[in-house]
Amino acid sequence: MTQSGNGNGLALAEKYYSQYGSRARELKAAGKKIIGYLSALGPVEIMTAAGAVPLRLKGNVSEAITKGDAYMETIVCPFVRNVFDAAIKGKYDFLDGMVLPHQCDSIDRTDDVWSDTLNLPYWHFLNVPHVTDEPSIEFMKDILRLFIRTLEEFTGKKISDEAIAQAVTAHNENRRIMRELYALRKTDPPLVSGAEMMKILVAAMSLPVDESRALVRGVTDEIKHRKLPSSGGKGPRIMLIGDQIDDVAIIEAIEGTGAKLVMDDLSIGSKMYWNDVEATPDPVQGIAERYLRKLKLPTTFVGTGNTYQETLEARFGHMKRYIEEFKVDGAILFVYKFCDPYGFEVPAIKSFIESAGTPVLYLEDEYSTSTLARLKTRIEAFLEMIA
Amino acid sequence: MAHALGLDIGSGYSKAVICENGVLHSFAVLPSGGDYKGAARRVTDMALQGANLSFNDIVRTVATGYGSSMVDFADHFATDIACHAAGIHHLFPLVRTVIDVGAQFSKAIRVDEAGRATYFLLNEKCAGGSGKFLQIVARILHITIDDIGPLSLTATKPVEFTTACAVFAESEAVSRIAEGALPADILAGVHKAMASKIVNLVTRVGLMPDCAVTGGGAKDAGLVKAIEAELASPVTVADEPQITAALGAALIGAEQAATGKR
Amino acid sequence: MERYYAGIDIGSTMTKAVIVGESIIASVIGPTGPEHRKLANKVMEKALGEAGLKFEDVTYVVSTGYGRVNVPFADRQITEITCHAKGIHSLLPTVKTIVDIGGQDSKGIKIDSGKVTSFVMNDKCAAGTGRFLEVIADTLGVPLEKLGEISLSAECPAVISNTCTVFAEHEVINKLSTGEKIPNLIAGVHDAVATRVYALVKKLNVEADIAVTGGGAKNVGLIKALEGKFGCPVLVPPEPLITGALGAALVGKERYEHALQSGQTLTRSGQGLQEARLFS
Amino acid sequence: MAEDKKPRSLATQAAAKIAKFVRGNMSATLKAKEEGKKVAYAYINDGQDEIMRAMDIVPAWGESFAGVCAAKRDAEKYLQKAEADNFSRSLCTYATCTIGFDMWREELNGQTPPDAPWGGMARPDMIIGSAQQLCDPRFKWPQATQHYLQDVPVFVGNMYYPPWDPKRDHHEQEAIYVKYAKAELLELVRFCEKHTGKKMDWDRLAGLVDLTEKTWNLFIDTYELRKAIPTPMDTGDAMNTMVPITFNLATQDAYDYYKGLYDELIQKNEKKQGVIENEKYRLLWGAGLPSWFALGDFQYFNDKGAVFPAEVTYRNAEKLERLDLPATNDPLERIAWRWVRFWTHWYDKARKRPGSSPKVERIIEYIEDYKCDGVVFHSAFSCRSWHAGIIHQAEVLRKIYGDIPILIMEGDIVDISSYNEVDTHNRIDAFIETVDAYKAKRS
Ligand SMILES: Nc1ncnc2c1ncn2[C@@H]1O[C@H](COP(=O)(O)OP(=O)(O)O)[C@@H](O)[C@H]1O
Ligand SMILES: Nc1ncnc2c1ncn2[C@@H]1O[C@H](COP(=O)(O)OP(=O)(O)O)[C@@H](O)[C@H]1O
Ligand code: SF4
Ligand code: SF4
Ligand code: SF4
Repeated sequence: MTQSGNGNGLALAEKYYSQYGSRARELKAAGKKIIGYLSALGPVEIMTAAGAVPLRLKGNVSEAITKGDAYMETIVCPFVRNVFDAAIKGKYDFLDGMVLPHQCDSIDRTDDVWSDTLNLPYWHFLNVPHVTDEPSIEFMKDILRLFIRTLEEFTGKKISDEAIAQAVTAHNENRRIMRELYALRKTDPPLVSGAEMMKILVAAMSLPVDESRALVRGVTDEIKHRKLPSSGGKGPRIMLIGDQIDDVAIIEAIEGTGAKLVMDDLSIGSKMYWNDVEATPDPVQGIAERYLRKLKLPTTFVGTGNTYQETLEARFGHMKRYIEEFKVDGAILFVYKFCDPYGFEVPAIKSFIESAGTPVLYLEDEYSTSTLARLKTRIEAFLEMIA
Repeated sequence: MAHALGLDIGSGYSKAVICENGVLHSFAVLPSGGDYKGAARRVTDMALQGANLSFNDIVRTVATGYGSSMVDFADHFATDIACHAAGIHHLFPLVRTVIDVGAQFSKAIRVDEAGRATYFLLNEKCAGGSGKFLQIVARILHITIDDIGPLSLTATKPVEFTTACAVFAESEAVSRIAEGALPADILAGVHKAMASKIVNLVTRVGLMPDCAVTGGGAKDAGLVKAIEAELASPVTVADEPQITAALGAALIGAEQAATGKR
Repeated sequence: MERYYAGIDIGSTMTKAVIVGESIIASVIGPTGPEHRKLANKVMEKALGEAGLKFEDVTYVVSTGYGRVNVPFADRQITEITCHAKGIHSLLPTVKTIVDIGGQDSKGIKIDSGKVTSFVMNDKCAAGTGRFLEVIADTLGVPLEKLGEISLSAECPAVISNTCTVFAEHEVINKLSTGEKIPNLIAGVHDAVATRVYALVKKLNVEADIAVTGGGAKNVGLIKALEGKFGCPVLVPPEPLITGALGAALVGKERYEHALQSGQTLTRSGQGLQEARLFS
Repeated sequence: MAEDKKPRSLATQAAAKIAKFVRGNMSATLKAKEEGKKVAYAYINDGQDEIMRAMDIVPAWGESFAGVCAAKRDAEKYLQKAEADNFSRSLCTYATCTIGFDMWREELNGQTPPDAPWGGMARPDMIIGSAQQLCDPRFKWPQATQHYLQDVPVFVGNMYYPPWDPKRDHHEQEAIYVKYAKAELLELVRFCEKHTGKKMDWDRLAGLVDLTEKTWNLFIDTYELRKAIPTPMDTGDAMNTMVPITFNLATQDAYDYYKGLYDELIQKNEKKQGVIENEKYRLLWGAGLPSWFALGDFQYFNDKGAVFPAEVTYRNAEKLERLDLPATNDPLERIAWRWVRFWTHWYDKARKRPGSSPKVERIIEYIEDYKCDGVVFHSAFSCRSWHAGIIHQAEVLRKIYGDIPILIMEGDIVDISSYNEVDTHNRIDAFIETVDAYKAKRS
């Protein structure tokens, strides 16, 4: 167990952020099985129940892709390419296995590139559907059960329903505590900066659930005791929307101008923490529903509304609620190039949020700091515009 | 004496080689400068002068390269891939992998024991990782192309170059300078970025020793060193790497003349 | 006593300085070299000379443009988006849409009473930027300033299909050597740039009047091509290059005077020109 | 656009008839209103053809529309329209081209934009997408379209097949996938019933399923005639003759079309009439949708003595006997099985060769059956579905099959902006030389 609650939570988050995966490496040395996964669709409850340590993989935005392009086309989304590049350069050489959820074409179509190149002992492609109707829930349960079975074969241990139920409780608790921390961003100025928050989020996704919970608990306690500065709430309050943004570089570009990042709709952030798994008699049912229906990713088709407006509300309504709760002045929609799921949503998201009176800056870019200089001008101009 | 003329009219440079019975007799190199037709004539005249010959002494002319279609006096046209393969095979028969760094494209070519290309890949659609990239950076640094190699070898801490775009390379170079980076370190950084792009191509065609670097880029000792480091294996460079394709063209011409092929 | 405000716009290609009092009293344009700081000084010194002022006479300095962070003597940095809006509004108050074609990027800016309401910037390659034109001018051996004029005599613009500047350059060379006429080529290049810029700016809800600023605005051929795309005439300020620098000076003036009125003083960078030179 | 596309001379009469087919499909959507029929935006290869046809729903194919725009080199205006509303250039250009067209038509209050190729497509009454394994745009595109056609109901079903995993027997998973696909097809039937006000005629559906299967068989029989040396038809033609199997499945017209093509090829083979007179090189089109604006490149290959007797692209059918489908009386279940097995029937074979994969196994089979000397891939930047993973396929192919010449061309399906004919032709020249070297070595 990591020590926390003794005032070093932020320092610990900083450490796990800057040495990403170091804790998993330690746990591996201590005999744990480490399973890497990509995207918010990785069912961590099941991996936890299997006794493994789930590690969400990230790349390195300040490192150029040098090896990966020999294996993977540049039309694959830059996030996936960067993580792959990091993986073949050995950043994750301690992994026992990986699970790739069917999130998007960039992941689906490179499944064999990953598995053949990395050649890990355990490999699983989790074929998550894109639709949320009843048959899809049934199917999701089927493929989750298959996933459970392959994990059992790999670890040689049965994964009981009780173990899954326990893992569900642990992850729900982890989410609840993270939401508590998020609540500290509602003040003006927010008690916790966007950059700090990013480091905590990243650190959390690299830890086993108990350690993540302890870390976030500790950090929250520390931050709660901060004093709100009497002045200084002047910069605009920003929400960041996107998929896998897991580095402070862009946040520092935002906050460097005096603006404050107060909320996100990121797949490593609120998307992950805003919806719990319901404790159902068959625990797989609750997990299937959470990942397919509650997790608001652009990779699931939602067509429940009778009118288009209702459909939009179902897809993006939560963002409007964030804007109210966190008093957001402007939103930045950051989409990676070659990302079809997000790319096709841009006009809809933009007009949906703008119709509520919140300006949106849309950025399309690489997973890299090399283009940040150009982005900065846009971000700054946007902030000047809404100031 | 049978003389064959090989012309490589590249987007950057025009090269002429005259071979006599399968042996290099003379050569010339000239910037193409946009006028491929004129450059082809001028570089031919230069090579003829160097060999003390007139055009009537040439039994066969083979042209290759980006602007080769402009050469109205050629008997035959060959692709630069085939010419690089033939040229390098003549110089170094053991070479199985050729890396050509030209002005616009970089290529990786696999060559068989008969000097024929069996597989090749090019960087496409983007001029990143090509000689152009370097030219642009050199211009910003106010140094001549010939100085790039020697200067970059004095680098102590290469600047991490993240931009792949030849045009934006310019602004990245500018900001690096503004940050106080030394020209040598910038060049070494560019070399490193280019080398990793080039080596990706090589990985894809499959590296088979021996490996040679050709084209104008091979004259750049810094780039060659970076490629070696990235490949983790040594490479061969000819004395005049830039004329490899022209040499290959001349050799193809000589062969065709010998076998009476039209 | 009259107050003076300076704006300095460090573009990727050109550095521009403007000093305003009640009106523009000096404006200077020079090339941007690799060493921004030194050049910023030179251009600033020249502008001061033109205005007959010393650096100490200037109340507030705002830097803008690509190299804005590299101006030690500036008191504040503001993006060129905001500055262009401000600058154009003071010159041509009826303008609602700005198209800025600079050396490294092109932008579209929607303004409402001098305030930015939305904007777009190109993010792809060098296509659709002034750099593209520079490269082509260089290739064709035509002075940059002559591009526009020459293109006006084109009979039928050549089609340039490559977007990548580097490849487009070779396409132009190729076409040249197959006998395509230079005016047609240049007109084709203008058309290609105008097409990219138009596609970019169209993302805004374009409203007349439209103004074109930046170096690209100095090119009559490009202006003509743009007018063709927009289907209406566009306005060009007398010296389109200085719009950003002028805007910067005006933003400085506005902020400073606003602060004065509310009884505050703005903190200054404290770096004089001398110090800056030592620094570089 | 100022630049005209080079006309390609087609080898078969059947291919020359395709323009009429495509035009017919487009005008059918415009005529549907008069005939009291519903028009649906539909997406190819979704396994939904029989259901739509059985409900008298007229499909309007965005992929066909965008392909025609591209072939006429007239897509740019639609792409720009979409780009203007923040659709990235890196997104599927079939989708963005069609969405651009939709946006324009809405601006004109439902009137077809001027100069729409071949009269354009009708405004749909519904959109029927499928979030199947094929690609993300198949469900994002319908959703994005609805942003402009807000009153048009959208259905998206999900049809998956078991993922390839060399270590795992897929047969045990097939049942799950079939059950799911069947359930999703039933959802589609319900959607169609709701929006047409008609009930499904299950016997008619069963009849159409039979017709489709007959067409699949005939299609493969026809294409296998291309094994002849010299080959009577190459990929240049097949990019045309794919239209009925892709857009007109479950119609008698499609069946009749292949009957005609079959007869034509038999005749050509009897006369030993090849695509080109002196067939020197036989190539396989290994993967990738073509650049519709550059179909002339096939002619260029032909001019160099190269033909393509086979292609992976648009070979959207298989001999039924090879799929070994379980017997069933339920037409939906039949479609589901056919759909799943179409993808998985390569798996067993691939598992037998260590390091292989189904995609590569398929390529090897075609290389051998059609006696090919080289493989050409086309990598289109805006479509990840077919084009991400090509490098890997080429690598695996070379690893397990040997040093067969491979060319990977880079381009796009619709977006002409990065195409360069001179470079492409140079590339082809050099490739032909490597094929020549390969052949010389093998003989
Ligand atoms: N002495 C040199 N040092 C470094 N680079 C050089 C030198 N000479 C030529 N080059 C590089 O080689 C490139 C031209 O190579 P070349 O093979 O002639 O190309 P092409 O055939 O495409 O014209 C130029 O872009 C330049 O960057
Ligand atoms: N006299 C001129 N005629 C035509 N174009 C010009 C002229 N002067 C400058 N330009 C163009 O303007 C560009 C520089 O514009 P500018 O707005 O100063 O850009 P930046 O701010 O990025 O330096 C150059 O790339 C060039 O294309
Ligand atoms: S950014 Fe888009 S393409 Fe990339 S992994 Fe996420 S959803 Fe997939
Ligand atoms: S990134 Fe640069 S070099 Fe590459 S295509 Fe664009 S302009 Fe050309
Ligand atoms: S398969 Fe490719 S081309 Fe077809 S719709 Fe999907 S992304 Fe577009």
